[in-house]
Amino acid sequence: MRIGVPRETTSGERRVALVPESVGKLVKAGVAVVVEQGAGVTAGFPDALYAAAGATVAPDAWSDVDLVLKVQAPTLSEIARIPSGAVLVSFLAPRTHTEAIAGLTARGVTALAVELVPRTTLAQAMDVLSSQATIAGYKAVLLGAAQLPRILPMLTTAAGTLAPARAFVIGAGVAGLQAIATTRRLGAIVSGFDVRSAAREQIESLGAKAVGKELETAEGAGGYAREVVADQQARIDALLAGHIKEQDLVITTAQIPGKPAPKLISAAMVASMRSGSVIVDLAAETGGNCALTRAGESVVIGGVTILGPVNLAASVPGHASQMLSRNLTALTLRMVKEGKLVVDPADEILGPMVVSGRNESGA
Amino acid sequence: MRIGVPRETTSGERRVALVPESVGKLVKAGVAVVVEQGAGVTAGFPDALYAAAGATVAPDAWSDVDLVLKVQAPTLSEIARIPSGAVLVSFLAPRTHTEAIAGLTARGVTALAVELVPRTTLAQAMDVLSSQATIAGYKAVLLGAAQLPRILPMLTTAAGTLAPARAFVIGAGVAGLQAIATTRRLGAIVSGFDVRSAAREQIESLGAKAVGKELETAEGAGGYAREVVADQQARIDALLAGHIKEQDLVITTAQIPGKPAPKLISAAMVASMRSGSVIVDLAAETGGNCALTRAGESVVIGGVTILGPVNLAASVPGHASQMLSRNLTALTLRMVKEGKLVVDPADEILGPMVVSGRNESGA
Amino acid sequence: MPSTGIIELYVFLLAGFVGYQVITRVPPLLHTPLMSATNAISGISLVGSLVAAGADRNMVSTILGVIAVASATINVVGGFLITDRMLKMFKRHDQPDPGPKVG
Amino acid sequence: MPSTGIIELYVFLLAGFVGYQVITRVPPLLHTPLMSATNAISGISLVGSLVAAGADRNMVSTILGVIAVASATINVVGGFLITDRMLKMFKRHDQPDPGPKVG
Amino acid sequence: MNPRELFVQVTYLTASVLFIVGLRSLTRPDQARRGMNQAALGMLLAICGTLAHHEILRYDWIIVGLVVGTAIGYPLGMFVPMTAMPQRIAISHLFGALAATLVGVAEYYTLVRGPGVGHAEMAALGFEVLFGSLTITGSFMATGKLQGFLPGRPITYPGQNAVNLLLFAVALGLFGYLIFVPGQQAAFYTMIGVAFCVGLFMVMPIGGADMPVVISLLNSYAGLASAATGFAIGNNVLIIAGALDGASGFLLSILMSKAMNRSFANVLFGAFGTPATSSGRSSVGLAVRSITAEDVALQLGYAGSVIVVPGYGMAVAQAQHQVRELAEQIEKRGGEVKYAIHPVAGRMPGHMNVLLAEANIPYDRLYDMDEINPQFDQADVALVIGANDVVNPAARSDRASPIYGMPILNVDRARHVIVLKRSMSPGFAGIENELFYDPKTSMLFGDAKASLSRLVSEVKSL
Amino acid sequence: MNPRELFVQVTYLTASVLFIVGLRSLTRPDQARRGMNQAALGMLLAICGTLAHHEILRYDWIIVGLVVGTAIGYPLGMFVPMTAMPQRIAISHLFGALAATLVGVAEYYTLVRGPGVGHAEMAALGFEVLFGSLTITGSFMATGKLQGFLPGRPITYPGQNAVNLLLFAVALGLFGYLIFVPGQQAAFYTMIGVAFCVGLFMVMPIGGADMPVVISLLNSYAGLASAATGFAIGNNVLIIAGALDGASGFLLSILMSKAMNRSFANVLFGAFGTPATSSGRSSVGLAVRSITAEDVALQLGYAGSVIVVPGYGMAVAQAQHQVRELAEQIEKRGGEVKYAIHPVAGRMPGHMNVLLAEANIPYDRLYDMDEINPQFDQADVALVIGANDVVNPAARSDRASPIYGMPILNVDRARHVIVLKRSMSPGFAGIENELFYDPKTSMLFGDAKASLSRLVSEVKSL
Ligand SMILES: NC(=O)c1ccc[n+]([C@@H]2O[C@H](COP(=O)([O-])OP(=O)(O)OC[C@H]3O[C@@H](n4cnc5c(N)ncnc54)[C@H](OP(=O)(O)O)[C@@H]3O)[C@@H](O)[C@H]2O)c1
Ligand SMILES: NC(=O)c1ccc[n+]([C@@H]2O[C@H](COP(=O)([O-])OP(=O)(O)OC[C@H]3O[C@@H](n4cnc5c(N)ncnc54)[C@H](OP(=O)(O)O)[C@@H]3O)[C@@H](O)[C@H]2O)c1
Ligand SMILES: NC(=O)c1ccc[n+]([C@@H]2O[C@H](COP(=O)([O-])OP(=O)(O)OC[C@H]3O[C@@H](n4cnc5c(N)ncnc54)[C@H](O)[C@@H]3O)[C@@H](O)[C@H]2O)c1
Ligand SMILES: NC(=O)c1ccc[n+]([C@@H]2O[C@H](COP(=O)([O-])OP(=O)(O)OC[C@H]3O[C@@H](n4cnc5c(N)ncnc54)[C@H](O)[C@@H]3O)[C@@H](O)[C@H]2O)c1
Repeated sequence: MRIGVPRETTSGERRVALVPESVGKLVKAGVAVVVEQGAGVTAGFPDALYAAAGATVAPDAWSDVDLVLKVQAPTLSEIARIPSGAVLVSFLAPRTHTEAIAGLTARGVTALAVELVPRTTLAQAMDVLSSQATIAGYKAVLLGAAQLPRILPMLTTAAGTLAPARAFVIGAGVAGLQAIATTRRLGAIVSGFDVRSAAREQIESLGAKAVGKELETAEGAGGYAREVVADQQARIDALLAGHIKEQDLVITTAQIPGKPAPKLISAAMVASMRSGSVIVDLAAETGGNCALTRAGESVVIGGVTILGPVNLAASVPGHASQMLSRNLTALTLRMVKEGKLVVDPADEILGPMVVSGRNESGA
Repeated sequence: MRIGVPRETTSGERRVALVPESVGKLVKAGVAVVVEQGAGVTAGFPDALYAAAGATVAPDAWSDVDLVLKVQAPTLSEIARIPSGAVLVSFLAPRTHTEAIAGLTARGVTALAVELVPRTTLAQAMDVLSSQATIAGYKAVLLGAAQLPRILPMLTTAAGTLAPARAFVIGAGVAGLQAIATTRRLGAIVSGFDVRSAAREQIESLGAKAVGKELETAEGAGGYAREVVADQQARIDALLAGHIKEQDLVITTAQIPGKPAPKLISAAMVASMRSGSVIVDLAAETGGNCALTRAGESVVIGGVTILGPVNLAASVPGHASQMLSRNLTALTLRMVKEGKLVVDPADEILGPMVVSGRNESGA
Repeated sequence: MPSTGIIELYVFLLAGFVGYQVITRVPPLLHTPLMSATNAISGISLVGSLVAAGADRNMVSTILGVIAVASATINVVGGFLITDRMLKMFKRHDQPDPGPKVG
Repeated sequence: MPSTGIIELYVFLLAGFVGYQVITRVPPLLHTPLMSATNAISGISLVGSLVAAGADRNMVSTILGVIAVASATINVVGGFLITDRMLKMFKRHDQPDPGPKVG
Repeated sequence: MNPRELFVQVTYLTASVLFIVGLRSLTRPDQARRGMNQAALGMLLAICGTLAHHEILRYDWIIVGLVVGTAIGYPLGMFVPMTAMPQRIAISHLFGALAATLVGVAEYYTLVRGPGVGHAEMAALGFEVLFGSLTITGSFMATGKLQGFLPGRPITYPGQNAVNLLLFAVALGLFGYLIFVPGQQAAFYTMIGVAFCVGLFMVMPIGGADMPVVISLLNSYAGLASAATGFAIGNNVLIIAGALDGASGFLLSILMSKAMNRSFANVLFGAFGTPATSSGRSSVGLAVRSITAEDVALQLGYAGSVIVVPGYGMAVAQAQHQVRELAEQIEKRGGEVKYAIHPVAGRMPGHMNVLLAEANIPYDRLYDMDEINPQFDQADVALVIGANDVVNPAARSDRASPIYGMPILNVDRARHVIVLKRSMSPGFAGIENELFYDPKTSMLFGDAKASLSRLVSEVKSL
Repeated sequence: MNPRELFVQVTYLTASVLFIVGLRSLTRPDQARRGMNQAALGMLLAICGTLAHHEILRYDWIIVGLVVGTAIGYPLGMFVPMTAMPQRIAISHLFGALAATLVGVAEYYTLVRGPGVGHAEMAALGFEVLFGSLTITGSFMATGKLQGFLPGRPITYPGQNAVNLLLFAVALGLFGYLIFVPGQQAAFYTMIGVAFCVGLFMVMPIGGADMPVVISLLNSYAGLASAATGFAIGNNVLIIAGALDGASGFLLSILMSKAMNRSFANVLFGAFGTPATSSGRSSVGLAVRSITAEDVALQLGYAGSVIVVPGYGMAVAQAQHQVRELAEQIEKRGGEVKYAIHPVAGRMPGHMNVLLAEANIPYDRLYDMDEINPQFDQADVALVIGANDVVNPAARSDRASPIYGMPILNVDRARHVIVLKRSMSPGFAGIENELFYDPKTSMLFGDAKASLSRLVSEVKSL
């Protein structure tokens, strides 16, 4: 069987689906890999490394492959290039991207949306959400810190004591926890908030302060949160309003699967913040946790900067690709049974990820 | 006596010479302070705070003052606004900025160049070089880290282990040490190099590795370094060539007072670095420690990004202004003798800073 | 001047005190060796048995003495040997470092 | 059966051993109180002096004994008092927290 | 004092000192062996001294006794497996007590037929045979139960305690009577008989698990009997050795009963074993072995290589700094410490890295799963700190487990496994962990930070 | 044994136990007072017991002695200032030795005139008076030198050691002779005279600084004399108390001589004081007080509030983690720890912050100079860790100093100041620091990390 790794064409996407190290692993497992010329360059992996690892570097990585590994969902024209009957694994945003899914189904392509990976212990090696959120959480702190008119750590110097910055992370999922860890590394006074009780304990397990521990929780299925009800929301609002106005750096990551991101920071809360404060809204892509967030833009209102970065992981392409590539390799190896590609719909991990196409494919 | 604090007009300069807190201190000491409208806004200090601290906020902070406190050297037109016989304290770059100095002398202004502050224990409270370099060293790391295609800390995750980044700081003065501290906080494997033996010990006092400890030192006067001789330079080159090619992030801060910055990183060394590596050259303003640095620009050569930021402290205007303001306040209070402004040329701290004008001024 | 009995009481008390002080400082992992060590030392009743067996006072005394000597000897010989075996296990193993390191 | 002198030797040795074990565990800052404490305890020679002074054996013995009683009493009384004064200094001071904290 | 007497006394004195020094050496595992050799030398001296004793007239019987004793003692010392240690010690108490009792009886027999028995002598002799005989039967019962030739389960009946107390009172009454009327031979031998019964009945109601406490107490009794022998025949070395034994056995039984959560009175008055056993047992019927911090410290302090496996529990306890402290202590003692970082340990990617970096643990001590797994074989101790799922062997072996197939850290390949956690609760995956029931595994229960702090002090004070 | 005799023996036995228990209590500062009360009770018992002794026939003289002794002892105990402690202890050795010697002489006098002196008795008596008398004059010399009524400086002359040894040999020779011929009264009294000289000459060459070692040794001698008295009059409580004393004095003198870097032989054979004194003295002629880790630990362990002043030395030693460990220990014991951060401590702005944050010390424990300076007054201990310039009082007082006018941390306002550094070398500014010569200051020399590690263990084991 053959795997195709096309070059990403989405603007700003610097990651690549497989890094040379993973190619080596797959080749050893008896799988042929075709990598499109220049696919890894933006992530820091020149073609030569791929060739050295055993891949075929070719201008075309679409034709004649059994499995296409990509980062971003293929465009309609790219979909047309996928051999019918092949398998596609990539981010697909299936809930919003219905057109593409329809296209894939039409072409008889078995498409697996990586964002649907179950969040179980066993699936962790394939969990692209976790791996990319890790990078995003880290990078969000760097962006926010660079934007601040102050430094994060406390310093006592001959020119006075610089007070430590106060950082607040809303939503302590994977990205949020990493943001907490990174702001703590940089010396800020860090607090965090989440609606899941496990997440509250996890905030403290990083040495940060969990606020709002007295508030009710809102746990959904599969370790995710669910939407909160109105009066609960009021209590959360009150808590956040009081806490946010003292913060220098706020990083929000709250998400609810399949729903727009909860609106947690109102314009009034923003107005209550000190001039120079910064909000980094990692939920910008799904509408933002802050009412004033504009995805992909930086907004300054009343001296408060609101960053709404999209696809942050792509801005750390080397490590992000490395992790993604490991995830996709684990996924691929799970599909390969005796040299053949088998997507078993009953598989506890693969099954839930399939969003289109037939049930089995052999090559 | 009256102090004037004009708004900075140099582009990119977001700092202000006095922050409201210091105004309060000076007012308490019996000194009047005039602050130009909007002088502190870019640093996060609106006029209202100045007024509250006891300053007069006026459209003009030049006329009728005995002392002008500024950040950047005044332009020729600004010099014309300084009352003759008054005192000016600001960065002046006296060695290169001879035209301005001449103008000041012509106007009979006693000008103190803050960059000439003696680097003694006693003068530390007035040491703007140290305070601004602290900020610059910190910020350089954030810039470099944000540019890297990888994260700095080591992380063992379900998607493989991300190796920690290797960071290397050349020149362990104030900025260099702060850069070392900050890269270490972020989890990189940090090494440092300096030609002064005290600096080598100081690198280790931050838990980083000092490389090239076996090389001869080149200590100058006043705690500064001096230029190195040719064969010594060759040994340094060899050391750096070997070490740099394994680094992900290089931050250079090497300076020699009154001389262009030593060229330490050659184009060949840059070429030897891995694609995706980043160099942040804090010596860009004085020519750069890297042969390829362009001040104020970001250069990408062979996948290696070379940042040549200028006036980095101004990009963290809040804390930078706070420290600068404390320094200038300490300096001012040293000049005030019984309500009068006295610049004693024999003073061990003030004396060396005077670059123009008469010897005494009373108000 | 007190009788020998009284002074021996002092000896007993002081020895008990010494024992107490020493034993409280023995770490729990050595409690088993300690038990077998005190056991071996309690073989000191051999001293009394030897006199009983060898004083040739009467047949009963001699016979009982001989059995006592045998019993006590078992404790002395067996006790010290087994204590030693146990204590051997507390030697340090100085073994080479296996495997590579990550950097 | 050994003479009383021999048994007393055991007492001496065991007591010395106890003393050694106890004293090695006294922390250095308490060495001064320790010195004055052992000094007070050494006033026990009062016991011998009392016999010399009160046994009414001859004039010399009585006079020497009385001086000895006085000397030993000085040690007992003075020694315990001063040890107690010293040890009083090791009480904890539980005082309120002065001043504000930086945040 | 004639030279021979002097020789005897010098050997006794030296032996006494050597015994004390020898026992003292047991406070430090690395000096313990040398110390025990000194004690053995002391024993030899005491024996030689005694052989030179003026009262000893013929050596033939003595030699018989010595030879027989050595012939039995040598195999008992050399070949008994370590696992049979408890019964081995119990039977040796039997021999010790037997020797003391027989000497007592011989002494009484001789005196009563000759010069008569003094009151003080009777007190010593009575004490000797009383404690000696109850130790004989008590040790016999203990040996039998442990070795399995007697039923191991507790044998109880109503009013048992009352009966035991009554018997003991009778024995004491006879003893008291004898002190006043030392010549009453019938009373003397009856007392021995009653004491035999006391020993039997005392140990009867006790189950196998509580035996170590009993053995220790018997040790103490045997020691007291020896000391009494010393008083009876005026021998200081016997008094000293007996007192050492008595104190040691007594103290150990207190310490052990504490470790088993029993009151001391409970131990002294022999009502052991009656309440339901409280030892931890899992739903699958396997036993969990809980361990004290001291014992863990000793294992770590003398380990050549230790692999630390941190998990979410370390994060919850924020124990990272204590982990480093402990590692420093181990390294100072020459041990090597590595950290095994499982990919999904903790609750976020790199969770362990963040914390260990905060504690300044050098990166080159951190090993990821693939690197470290082959190294567990050579590790003396795997120290699992608040990790659970990532060391759950079910992932390897139990196809039904929700984590079946996840690669785990092979801690169970290490020589010893020590797990620090607060309870038997499961981890994130919510499943039980067989590792905790592995015979190699010892559990140190408690908050990881607190446990580690204790370990640091303990290792320091080794 | 008649009831009176029994009473005496019981009191003696109880007293012995109480003495041991009392001394043992000194291992824990918080139990020490109670323990000493127990010892005092023991003393009372022993006295009462003795007064009931059958040999005592008249009480009038005894009462005189007791009253006189109490009259002198009470003020000596209650009003002597703590600073005069050394001479106070020295003079009490004089009294103790005097009592022992006089009892010995009285006993000899009585025996020689009556039943005659046995060899064993002579050995005990001789030992008693020999050690007693040299302790008398030795203590007298020590008291005089310390109190100042004799010249404090060492008095030396060529061949001094030979003379001293010779004198001692003569005394020993006489003692040996007496054991064989106990009746030789002339020899007895000559021996006393020679012993007096030995005591005098032994202490003569010793300077004031070395006196504590001598005093301790004399303590040991006085104890041995007491024990000898016990042997002479067959009194166990004397033997035990004397042995405790002897052991304690001996051990203390070894410990002290170690602390002063002298060999034990040097101490035993009295050749003290001859080499040039090595105690630290600054160029300005002030003395530096070096301190042991144990003592620092005790001060910290019992301090209510400690202010830590870190400096560049902490950074060089990378001791930040150990600082936190120590603080945790102090806090666990109920003390409060604050950190005083001087603006220019270290070598870069915020140097201390970076390191303390790395060690996870909470920000709210860090105080900057203006906040903390008023709090030093109430601090029990200021712990200066590798800081120098930032605590140099010259900045406040010495107009000529290059750092004059720089605000500093007022550590010298704290009750005690402890400085951890490696040597007396100056800091960055290259100037001497008077703080180190302050009588309040104690220096703990050594690498800060190593020193702190030791302190952590020591505080833990308090
Ligand atoms: N790394 C990730 O990205 C990630 C993300 C989400 C989920 N997970 C999952 O989390 C699990 C991680 O495994 P793990 O072994 O690290 O943790 P774990 O299996 O969750 O076990 C943690 C153990 O720590 C103990 N513990 C908790 N607090 C403690 C304290 N204060 N002191 C001592 N022990 C304490 C708990 O037992 P007691 O209550 O008895 O003390 C618990 O059994 C895996 O199942 C993984 O799939 C990982
Ligand atoms: N903060 C800044 O920005 C900055 C920048 C440059 C210069 N300075 C200057 O640096 C000085 C800072 O004062 P400071 O009190 O922090 O330091 P300091 O005055 O330089 O004194 C540091 C002391 O630490 C001791 N030390 C060094 N290594 C040690 C070790 N391993 N263990 C224990 N002690 C050790 C040294 O004594 P031993 O050798 O005897 O051990 C030394 O006396 C000021 O004079 C300041 O002006 C500060
Ligand atoms: N089993 C595994 O091994 C594994 C691996 C990775 C992640 N997970 C779990 O998956 C779950 C989701 O992680 P994720 O990072 O993808 O989450 P996510 O991106 O869906 O959400 C981010 C966080 O926002 C929080 N949130 C939602 N609404 C909120 C509100 N109104 N206010 C505050 N916070 C709000 C959520 O609780 C969550 O913690 C977590 O439970 C995580 O532990 C499990
Ligand atoms: N006395 C005080 O309290 C005080 C306060 C602040 C700074 N200082 C001292 O002032 C001095 C200068 O500090 P700075 O940060 O302004 O220095 P700087 O900016 O002049 O130079 C930065 C560093 O580059 C180094 N350097 C020069 N040439 C080099 C080469 N060829 N290779 C490698 N490194 C080279 C220098 O040694 C210096 O450490 C330092 O000694 C510092 O400790 C003293």
